[in-house]
Amino acid sequence: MITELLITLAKILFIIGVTVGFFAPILTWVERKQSAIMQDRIGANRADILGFTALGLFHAIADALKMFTKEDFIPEGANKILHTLSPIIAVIPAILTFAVVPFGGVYNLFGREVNLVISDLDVGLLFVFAIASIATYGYVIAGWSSNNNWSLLGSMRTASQMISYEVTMGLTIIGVLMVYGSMRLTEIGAIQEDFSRWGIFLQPLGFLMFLTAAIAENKRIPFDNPEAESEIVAGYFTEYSGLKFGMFFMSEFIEMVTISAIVTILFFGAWHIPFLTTATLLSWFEILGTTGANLLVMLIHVGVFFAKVIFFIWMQMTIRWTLPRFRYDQIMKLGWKILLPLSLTNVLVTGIVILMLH
Amino acid sequence: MELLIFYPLAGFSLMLALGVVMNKSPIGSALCLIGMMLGLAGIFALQQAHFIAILQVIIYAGAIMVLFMFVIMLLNLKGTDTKWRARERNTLLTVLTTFLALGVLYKVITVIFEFNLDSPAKVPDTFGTAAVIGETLFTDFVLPFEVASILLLAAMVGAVVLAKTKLD
Amino acid sequence: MAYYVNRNVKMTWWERSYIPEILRGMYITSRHFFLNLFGFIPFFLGRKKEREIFTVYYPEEMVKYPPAYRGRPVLALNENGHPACVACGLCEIACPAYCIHIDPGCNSGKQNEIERWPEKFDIDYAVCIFCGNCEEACPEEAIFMSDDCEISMLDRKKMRYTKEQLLVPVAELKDRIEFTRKMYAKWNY
Amino acid sequence: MLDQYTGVAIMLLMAIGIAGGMVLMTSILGPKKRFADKMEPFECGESQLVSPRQRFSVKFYLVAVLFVLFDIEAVFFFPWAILFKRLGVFGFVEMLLFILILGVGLMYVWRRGGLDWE
Repeated sequence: MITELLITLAKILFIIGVTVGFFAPILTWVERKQSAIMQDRIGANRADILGFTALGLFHAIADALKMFTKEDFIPEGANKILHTLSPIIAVIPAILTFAVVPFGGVYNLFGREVNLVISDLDVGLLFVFAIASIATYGYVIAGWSSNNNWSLLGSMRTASQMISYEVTMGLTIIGVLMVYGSMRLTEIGAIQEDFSRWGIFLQPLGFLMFLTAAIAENKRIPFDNPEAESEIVAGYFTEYSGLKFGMFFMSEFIEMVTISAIVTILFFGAWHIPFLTTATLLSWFEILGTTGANLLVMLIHVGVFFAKVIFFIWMQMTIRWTLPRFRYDQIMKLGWKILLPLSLTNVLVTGIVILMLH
Repeated sequence: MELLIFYPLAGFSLMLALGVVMNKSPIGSALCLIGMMLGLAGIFALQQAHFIAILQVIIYAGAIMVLFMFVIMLLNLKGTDTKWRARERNTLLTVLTTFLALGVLYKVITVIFEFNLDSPAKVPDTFGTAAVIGETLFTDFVLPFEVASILLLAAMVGAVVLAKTKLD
Repeated sequence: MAYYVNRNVKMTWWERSYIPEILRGMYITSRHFFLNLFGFIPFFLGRKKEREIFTVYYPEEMVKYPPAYRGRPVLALNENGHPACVACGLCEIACPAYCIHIDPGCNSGKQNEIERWPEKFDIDYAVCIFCGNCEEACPEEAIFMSDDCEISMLDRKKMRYTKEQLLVPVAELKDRIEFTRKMYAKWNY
Repeated sequence: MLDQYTGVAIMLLMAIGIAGGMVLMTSILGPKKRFADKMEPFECGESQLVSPRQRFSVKFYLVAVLFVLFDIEAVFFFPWAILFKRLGVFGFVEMLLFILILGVGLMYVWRRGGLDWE
């Protein structure tokens, strides 16, 4: 019992360390640096410690320090409690989603089965959606409580965009669930050990639609109408400063990692390397003993998983710096009139194909 | 062990439920209601109803409360409205709700005493999972399932008729 | 040179899905990304790196501004080491932002070289709008817009430049002087 | 069965701790300088002309209602999808009916302009 708890705790600390401690600060740097490289600029490289700039990596530290020491500003007429509460409501779901995301398979370490997921829930994928639906409140309340016209416009846009794409996001992965017959993310990952059963081959349309809906749900460019700087200043977080402002960004970046992880698990073979089953890998390192081989394979799998995640983060960044922002009615049209009927059709077509094959 | 988790959760839910009624500002009430729904979902999960717990979060806390939030934000009720205050002293309503609450409490207490609490029912490991619920829903309860779709259709038509009617 | 965009193009179903265009756009941006990211490899292999990009890495690299650029106004210091300015005050009047302040110095009869010169000549760059009216108004070719635009600083008081800070030898302003002669001659000043 | 939620519970507590700690830190560490002009809500340098506490267009409400309805529909899909191979043709026809009935609803909403944004 105690060992189980300790293992769970270690996994939680690892995940929180990776998301909050590594990805969230690093992605602020990546976003600037990648856009700079893409647009033939040098980009962030001014912050230095003793003249040493480390490619501008210290900007992440400088940003964090600056945000901590900024004034916590609450405008007049704003609801103080809700204004303070909303960034908390926005961040918690972003972190909590990772509780069901597996980052490796099951390994036999020191005579004990270690499953590299914090909570192996039976309703894993639904848990992700449930948590995502709670995240809406953080943004809506943020705009509403600020007593600012821009914020209110932003929060109305956020609310209708997020709820529209929540439905679509749910319906686009029905096809995947039909193919794999499970909602448990660990099971879906384990099935994809077989390269021919990767989700991208079985559900290419589902992948495209899910990625679109997920980016829209995360409110990133090209779907960043809720925070459109050039239209409504910064939308729902116009009146936020300091770390409260940073927390909205943090949740956006963590959600980006979440999306990449879910896409990897559902469509790109999770932690598996194509054509290399876990058994093959284990047989290669047989000399190291059971625990040693398992440990090595575990490290390889976690590395592969995060490499895939990083690839999808890179892809989202590329999309963000390539495509212009959609108009508001275009976003709603895409969600309700194109993705929704298309995903229903996808469900029917998948059903027919599966029935024919059986 | 289960009781150790149940009582804080139940207390949390009850406190938030009280918060819904006592709160002066409508949006505060709505937030309390969301918190209560989440607490309820926790209790469902404790009773091994995993699928229902998740549905509680998705449908009630995630969807229906968004609707409530929209209504509050659209109407933008002020925290201390004069009409709102006037309702506080409606004696008939107070008496009626008190009787109703007492009736419900009586029923709850009698139901509790009917059950034998010493030996809780044993449930299989798969109890409450999505697969098991789906199995019953799509074989034994096909007709209610299809009727539900017609109900949803009616609601959809109703919403559009209400929202799209031109007043002039 | 106006050209018209035909907005009535009938797009095929595949084009209307925008997927090929999105992929094309992403191809272009990611090509730039990888070229710039790994473009230094030929440099290590002994080949000279050829940059195909237009941007300039600003603080390390500077561009030469064209002579028509209007940077901060400066005073010309002629070959004899005197300011060319005669303190006539035309630029002070022409200035729409009132940022020029001149105290004229008079010839007491002893100096034969110059008749009038500015005792004090201040320009407050915190106020200046870089319109170039002073240059246009100057009858003596004494005040010129330079190509220097890096005048940001933390203290507003320090942005008020005195005569000594403003003086720049004529030789450095040759391009601009020629440009103004051409421009203002054309307009028959 | 219960212990699978332990991780979620610990993670929730940790997330609350992180988020709450961040808000606390920023409110303690930052300077506090209040004056009237600064505390005004941002409106591009102008004073606020209209209060944001106004009634909003009803079309946002329609989106919310449609969202609730479709969310309930989507929830029915999930258990069906994971059981699809076991239910076979019967399950498919069942869901076809469901989708058709809701498709009629969607078409009605579409034709009445419920999904249009100007």
